[in-house]
Amino acid sequence: MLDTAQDHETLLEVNNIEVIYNHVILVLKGVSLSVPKGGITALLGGNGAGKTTTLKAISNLLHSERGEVTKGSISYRGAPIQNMDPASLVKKGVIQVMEGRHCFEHLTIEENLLTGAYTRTDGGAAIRQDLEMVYTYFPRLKERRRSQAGYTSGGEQQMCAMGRALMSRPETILLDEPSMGLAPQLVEQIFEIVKAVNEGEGVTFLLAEQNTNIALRYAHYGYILESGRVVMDGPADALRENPDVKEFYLGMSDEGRKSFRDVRSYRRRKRWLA
Amino acid sequence: MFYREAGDFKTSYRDDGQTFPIRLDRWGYYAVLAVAFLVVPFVIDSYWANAVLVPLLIYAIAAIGLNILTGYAGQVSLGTGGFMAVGAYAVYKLMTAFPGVPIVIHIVLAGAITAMVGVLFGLPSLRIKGFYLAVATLAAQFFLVWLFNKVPWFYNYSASGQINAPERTMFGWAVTGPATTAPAKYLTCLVFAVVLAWIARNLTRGTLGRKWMAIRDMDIAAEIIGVNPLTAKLSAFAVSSFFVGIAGALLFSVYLGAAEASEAFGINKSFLILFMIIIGGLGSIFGSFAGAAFLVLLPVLLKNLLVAQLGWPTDLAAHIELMIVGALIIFFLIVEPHGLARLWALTKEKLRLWPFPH
Amino acid sequence: DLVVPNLSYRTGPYGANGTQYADGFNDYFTLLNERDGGIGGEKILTPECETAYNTEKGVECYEATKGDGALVYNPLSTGITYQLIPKVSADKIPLYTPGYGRTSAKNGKVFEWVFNAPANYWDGASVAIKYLLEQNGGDLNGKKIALVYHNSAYGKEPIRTLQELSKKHGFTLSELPVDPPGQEQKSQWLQIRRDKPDYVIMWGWGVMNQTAIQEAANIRFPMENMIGIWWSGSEVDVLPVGAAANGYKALTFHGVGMDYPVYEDMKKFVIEPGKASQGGPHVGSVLYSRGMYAAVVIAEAIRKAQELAGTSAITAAQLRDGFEALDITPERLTELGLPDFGPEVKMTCDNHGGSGMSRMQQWDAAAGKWTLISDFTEPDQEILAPLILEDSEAYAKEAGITPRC
Amino acid sequence: MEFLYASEVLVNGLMAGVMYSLVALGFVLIYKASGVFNYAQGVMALFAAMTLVGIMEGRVPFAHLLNAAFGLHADSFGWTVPAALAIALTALVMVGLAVAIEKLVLKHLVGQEPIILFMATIGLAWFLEGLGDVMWGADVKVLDVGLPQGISETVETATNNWFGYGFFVDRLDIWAAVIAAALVAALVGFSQYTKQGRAMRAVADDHQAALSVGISLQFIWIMVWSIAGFVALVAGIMWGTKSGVQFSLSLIALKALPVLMLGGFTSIPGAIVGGLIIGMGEKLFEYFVGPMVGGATENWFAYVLALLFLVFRPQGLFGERIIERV
Amino acid sequence: MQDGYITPDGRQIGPVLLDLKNITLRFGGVTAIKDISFDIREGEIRAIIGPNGAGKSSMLNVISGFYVPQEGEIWFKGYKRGPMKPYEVARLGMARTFQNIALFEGMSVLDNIMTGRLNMMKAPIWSQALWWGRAEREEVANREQVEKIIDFLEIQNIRKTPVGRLPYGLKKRVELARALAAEPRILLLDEPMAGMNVEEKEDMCRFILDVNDEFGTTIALIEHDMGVVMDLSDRVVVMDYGRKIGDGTPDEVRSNPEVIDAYLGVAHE
Ligand SMILES: Nc1ncnc2c1ncn2[C@@H]1O[C@H](COP(=O)(O)OP(=O)(O)OP(=O)(O)O)[C@@H](O)[C@H]1O
Ligand SMILES: Nc1ncnc2c1ncn2[C@@H]1O[C@H](COP(=O)(O)OP(=O)(O)OP(=O)(O)O)[C@@H](O)[C@H]1O
Ligand SMILES: [Mg+2]
Ligand SMILES: [Mg+2]
Repeated sequence: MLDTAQDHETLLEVNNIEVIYNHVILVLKGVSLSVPKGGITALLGGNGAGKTTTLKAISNLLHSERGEVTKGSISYRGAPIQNMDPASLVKKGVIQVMEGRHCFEHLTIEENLLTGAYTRTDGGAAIRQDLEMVYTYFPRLKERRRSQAGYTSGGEQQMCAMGRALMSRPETILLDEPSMGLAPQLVEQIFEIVKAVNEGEGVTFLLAEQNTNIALRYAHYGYILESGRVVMDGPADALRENPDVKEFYLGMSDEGRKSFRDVRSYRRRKRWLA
Repeated sequence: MFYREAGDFKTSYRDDGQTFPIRLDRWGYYAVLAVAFLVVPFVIDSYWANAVLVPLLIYAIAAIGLNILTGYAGQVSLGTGGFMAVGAYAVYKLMTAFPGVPIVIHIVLAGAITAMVGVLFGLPSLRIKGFYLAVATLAAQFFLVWLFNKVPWFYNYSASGQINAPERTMFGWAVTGPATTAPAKYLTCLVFAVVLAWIARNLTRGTLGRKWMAIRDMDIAAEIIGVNPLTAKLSAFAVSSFFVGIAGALLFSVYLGAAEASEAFGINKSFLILFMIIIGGLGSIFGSFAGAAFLVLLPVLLKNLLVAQLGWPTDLAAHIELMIVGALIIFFLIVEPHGLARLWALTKEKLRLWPFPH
Repeated sequence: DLVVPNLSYRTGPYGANGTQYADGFNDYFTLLNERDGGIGGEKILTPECETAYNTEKGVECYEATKGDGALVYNPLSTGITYQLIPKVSADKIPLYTPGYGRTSAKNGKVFEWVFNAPANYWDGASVAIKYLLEQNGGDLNGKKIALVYHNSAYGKEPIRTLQELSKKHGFTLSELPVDPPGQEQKSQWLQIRRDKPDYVIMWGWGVMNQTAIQEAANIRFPMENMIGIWWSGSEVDVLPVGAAANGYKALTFHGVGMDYPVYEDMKKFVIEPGKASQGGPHVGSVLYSRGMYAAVVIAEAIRKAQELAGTSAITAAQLRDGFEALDITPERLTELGLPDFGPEVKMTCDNHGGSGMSRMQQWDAAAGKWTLISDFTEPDQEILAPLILEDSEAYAKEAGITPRC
Repeated sequence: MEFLYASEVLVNGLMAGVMYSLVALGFVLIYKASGVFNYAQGVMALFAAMTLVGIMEGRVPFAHLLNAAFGLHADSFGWTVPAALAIALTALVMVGLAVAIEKLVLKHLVGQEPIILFMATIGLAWFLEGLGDVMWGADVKVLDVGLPQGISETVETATNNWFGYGFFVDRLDIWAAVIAAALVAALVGFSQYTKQGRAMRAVADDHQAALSVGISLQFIWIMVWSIAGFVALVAGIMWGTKSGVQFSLSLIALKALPVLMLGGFTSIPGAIVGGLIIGMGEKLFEYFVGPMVGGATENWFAYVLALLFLVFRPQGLFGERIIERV
Repeated sequence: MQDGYITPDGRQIGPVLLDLKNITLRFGGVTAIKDISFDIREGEIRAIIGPNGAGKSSMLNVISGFYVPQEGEIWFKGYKRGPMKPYEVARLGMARTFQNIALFEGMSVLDNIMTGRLNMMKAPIWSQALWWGRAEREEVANREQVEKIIDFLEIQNIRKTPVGRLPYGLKKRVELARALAAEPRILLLDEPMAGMNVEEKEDMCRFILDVNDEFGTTIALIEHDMGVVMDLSDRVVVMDYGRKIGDGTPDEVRSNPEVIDAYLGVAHE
């Protein structure tokens, strides 16, 4: 595991970016992040904080949603990547797993996985091998390999999207809500996979996750976003111990976890930034 | 700076649901109506009436009709020309069979007849969706035109199959036939356009409109939350065809005065009106007017510019006009895929923030 | 100046045909302007407006040009003609539709402002049958004739006449509509191949013509037994088919080719100085000649009107009088440098359609030109007159017109 | 005898259907690769055919415009180009067109709804129609690349010997059938069994997701539009040979639509089978029922026939199942 | 079957509202649901859990009439339900949310929620066309109800926003609002809390509990967050590979070895 204290080469650097949708809706108001090589960085925050937007800004997928980065810069290995098209970015080794699965409905599960290997040039055998690897990670996918992805269950599609990204043998994976809709033991498993891939192959991760608890358990470093701004960042361990984070993101009060049934009064969200 | 909704509070849900919740919009709208009714009729000449305003209003009605079906209910139709033909032939048969009845009633009845035909051809929409449906509506287009061409009863057995609108008057003014004056034509169409736009607006902001939009956005979910797709889709076909039928009736009786099914109501008409709503904005009444204005005015403007001003040969001008209109359509789609109406709304949104950038 | 708008179409499905017609129309007036300084000292302006064969654009063109003192319209489209008939009647501007438009407009009592001399569709149908009668020694009994027609108002025009004629002459008529544009005519021609009619009469326009001729050649239908109306008998219809079109016949109401003295002037004043419409690529073609013929008739009517009105700057209403007093004799045609180019045209208050005479031409593929093979023939007025009366009276009743003259 | 006539109609219907299929194929390709219903396919066929004739006859492009603007009299270079070379050159022009379309239109419309893209292709159709006319003139052009036309005597004598009645089959149609079969075989192989084919189907499903796995929309679209341009050229050659190269050629798109609908928008074999069914159906209907109802039924009957099939299979005979889930 | 039932924590729960008997659902070769029976009682919160692809969503689809099971019977309010279209089922008093959010993206939040009340608005078309009489009255009356729900779910400030622009979590909330607007007897929720953080989940739980308390709405809930399931639900059904492998109170389920094996992985708390 990567020691956060160690000084590591910064792979991806997001510098004070601003994102506007439709020319009028300002969503990110100056977000800066840096993702070290070989690390797992978590991006946390509530609904609408701008996690997805940040990831899409990095992978250049904003364009098709009529959003644009109006200020700031993004660089990968020191080179600016703002105006690169997503395909070349994937060739450079950055791949994104999008929120909401986005499987290719009409393709079978296996074909979906194979499209993940689209940019690879290391031959059919290696691709086959990775396919088997994905199937060992997600046996459920193997059972459904011949089904059209559109007809598989929500969780199966999530596995498919993850598997597809793994197939491209990337250097950096941007994961948007990988645990969404997955059964508990699978959530653990996904993060185990993340960890294994990270440690075994040195793949860098930037993940946006609502499940703060587990994200902070696996991540090395975390950023907390709120209303389009980074309100707190720090090593994962430190964040876990922060009382605010504990209360608002981990659902723990001083007496430990309390029952959802007992939250009798609506708590007003405390804002770091008024 | 002047465009603000701040301070414009609503104290009842009724006010909040009105068509133009922002005061400035409302005034603008009244001003446009006042000019349209009180000024234009006195200054209009037959060129402006016949070449610009009358077709504009009639196409706007048809565009609203198609917009209800395609923009609100999500059922792409390429049968508009055919349905307009139904309106035209219905009004022709009614006019010649019952000369004593006021023409306005005939026109409305023609709309009603078209609505019934529309429902009939809407039936496949229960099974067929998307582009498959669009292509299927072409069956209506071709079949209807063929029918009006082949069955002499529809054109009162005239030698060539053309229909001609006889003269009919309202309040002593001719509104159809050769003696119709420009203001009479214009006002007839204007009244229909305004009333129908108002009805369309009411329908689309109410229960029926929500049903249509639900079906458009996600038909399965709509069905699961309790929308009966059968009635929702068929009512969209009926209302839409009603509008389109009236447009067809006006096109034939007030505007052209003579028509032949395959020429006046061919497939090109269907495409033209589909263009209008896409350029104008799907799911927007204002957009229907904007789109109609765009596609009626642009060719006329270009022609005047290229031929009258620059003196180019007409054929070259016509070819280049095609290129320009085609390119402009693409350009507009790129700038704002949701049409002129959305462009207008975004401008307003920006104005509201002005002078702040966001 | 006198304004004669040219509502032409050089684009769209019939653009290839419309272009040639419009060129002929323009060039003749250019000739008059260049050679004679116009008519009676007045230059003729022919502002062109593109209709694309589309009725609404036609209306726009009409409205756009009528304010400039337009004297007469000639839109080369039956659809637009129907559109304009009520409008010109209200605006009191003549509409001249040689060989197309509304047939019963021949009745000047009802259609005061519409002229369609020298011949109309029903004349054409009748002359075609007459020609066939001649070929068959005056007897068509038991013969089979198929009509292949453009499925539109235009194409349906001859049906009534042919039905009447079939009763009179005892031939059987089968009707085969072709939907425009008409690139696919397999069914129609297989039917012809099976039924083996003796003759095929064709009422087509645009791509339908050449496809029909091609299909006829494909099934080896004898070309000389196929007769087109004048709108189905131009170079564009036969050239694409090549040698197989040899022998195809079509009606015409004017001469073709450049063997007329007028072309000497045309060359000198129009073509060589580079004033020809579009640079003159179509000079002398069938449709060019027809456009020119329309211009000749209009020019003669203007001349007549000037004579009657005693002024050179005539109005549209005076031009109507000119049309109604028009008499283009063979001598006059010779004077114009167009000997035997068209039939004698004589119009009166009640006859706006002239004599209805037309003649037959035949395509010579090897020489690449049309040759005239019959003289001007009169149609069978016995059959046509009552039909015209019936149709025009129905219109009068519908539109509330009291016949004049 | 009646039966023989009907069979002749049937055979010719099948042949006519193949001609429709040639146009429908182009639609299918583009739909499969981008979910775009490319209305401009018909105009592309016209444009390709015009360009081919223009190159073969050595016409000066934009002659009319140049002449009008600069008072020139340029019409022809005065040379002629052999058909094979001209076809190759035209194919290159179509590739150029594909690149231009991607750069100027599609690129800016990534992720938009299908109807918007459909609309853009109509805009494109208008533009190309105008461009074709300005470039090569609006006159009727004769296209002759050496394909034979007219009744096939082999078939006629053969059938005469067998049945006592010589069938009419156009030699051009026989060629069309051969070419169509070859095209379909090649295209099916490409789209089902290659990586690019799979990527193409992925793009059709979800532009964003395709981008996110590194598929270059630009490349896929240029590739597919180029292939569709080539298919349009083939269709243009066949139809242009049959009835001359002029505006109406673009309207054959309307004959291809029912074919497409019946076969399924996403199926290449569907385009062929659909064409055969439509061609046969409309001809037989016109033959048996047409005379009773006044004829000219083919246009609408093709659509009604397709509609009937759709009521039973809403995605067309071979189309991909429309996924309906919540 | 007894009328009334007391949960271990002492809550009184009513008679059986919805009874599913031997449901089997197949898609071609895949059997999504194999012979499952269970019931849902009036006023209870009934959770359905199971691994991915177990058939939970399919079960909800069967209940709401979107899928028609090959075998089995569905009894609702004591009557056997014949073959019914989904919209007819909705009119019986069932509302639901969807796993993959199924909002009407082109409409505003307000309009989306108003669609929940469509079945209560019955003004004739002419009244709607003229916006006069019944149509207008109904519009205002229903709008008031909807505003109550908007207040309840604390989404006042996005009332007029097109839903397409909303972030995931808010969309889920709007979906819940739409379902509530229909004033259903039984509310079917498919992973209402996926993609939310703890704080937001707490809010959602609150809403669900309140609906259940205040209106006595019966709730069927699919959720993967075991904390939520165990805390909220009165009874839990566990599915795996289309079969039912457990049914009972949270505590019973939690200690069921088969459930631990197939789903929980470890004994949960
Ligand atoms: N296409 C769009 N147009 C307009 N606004 C948008 C668009 N997409 C997102 N937004 C807005 O941007 C803000 C941030 O959204 P984003 O999806 O990045 O949040 P998030 O942190 O990923 O939330 P969640 O956890 O719910 O996924 C939200 O307020 C949302 O309304
Ligand atoms: N319409 C369909 N056609 C074919 N197979 C289907 C269909 N709907 C569901 N399935 C299959 O049925 C099984 C159950 O799916 P379902 O969506 O009910 O799972 P789930 O329990 O909701 O899983 P998750 O927790 O991942 O959402 C899955 O394997 C799925 O692939
Ligand atoms: Mg997100
Ligand atoms: Mg599910």
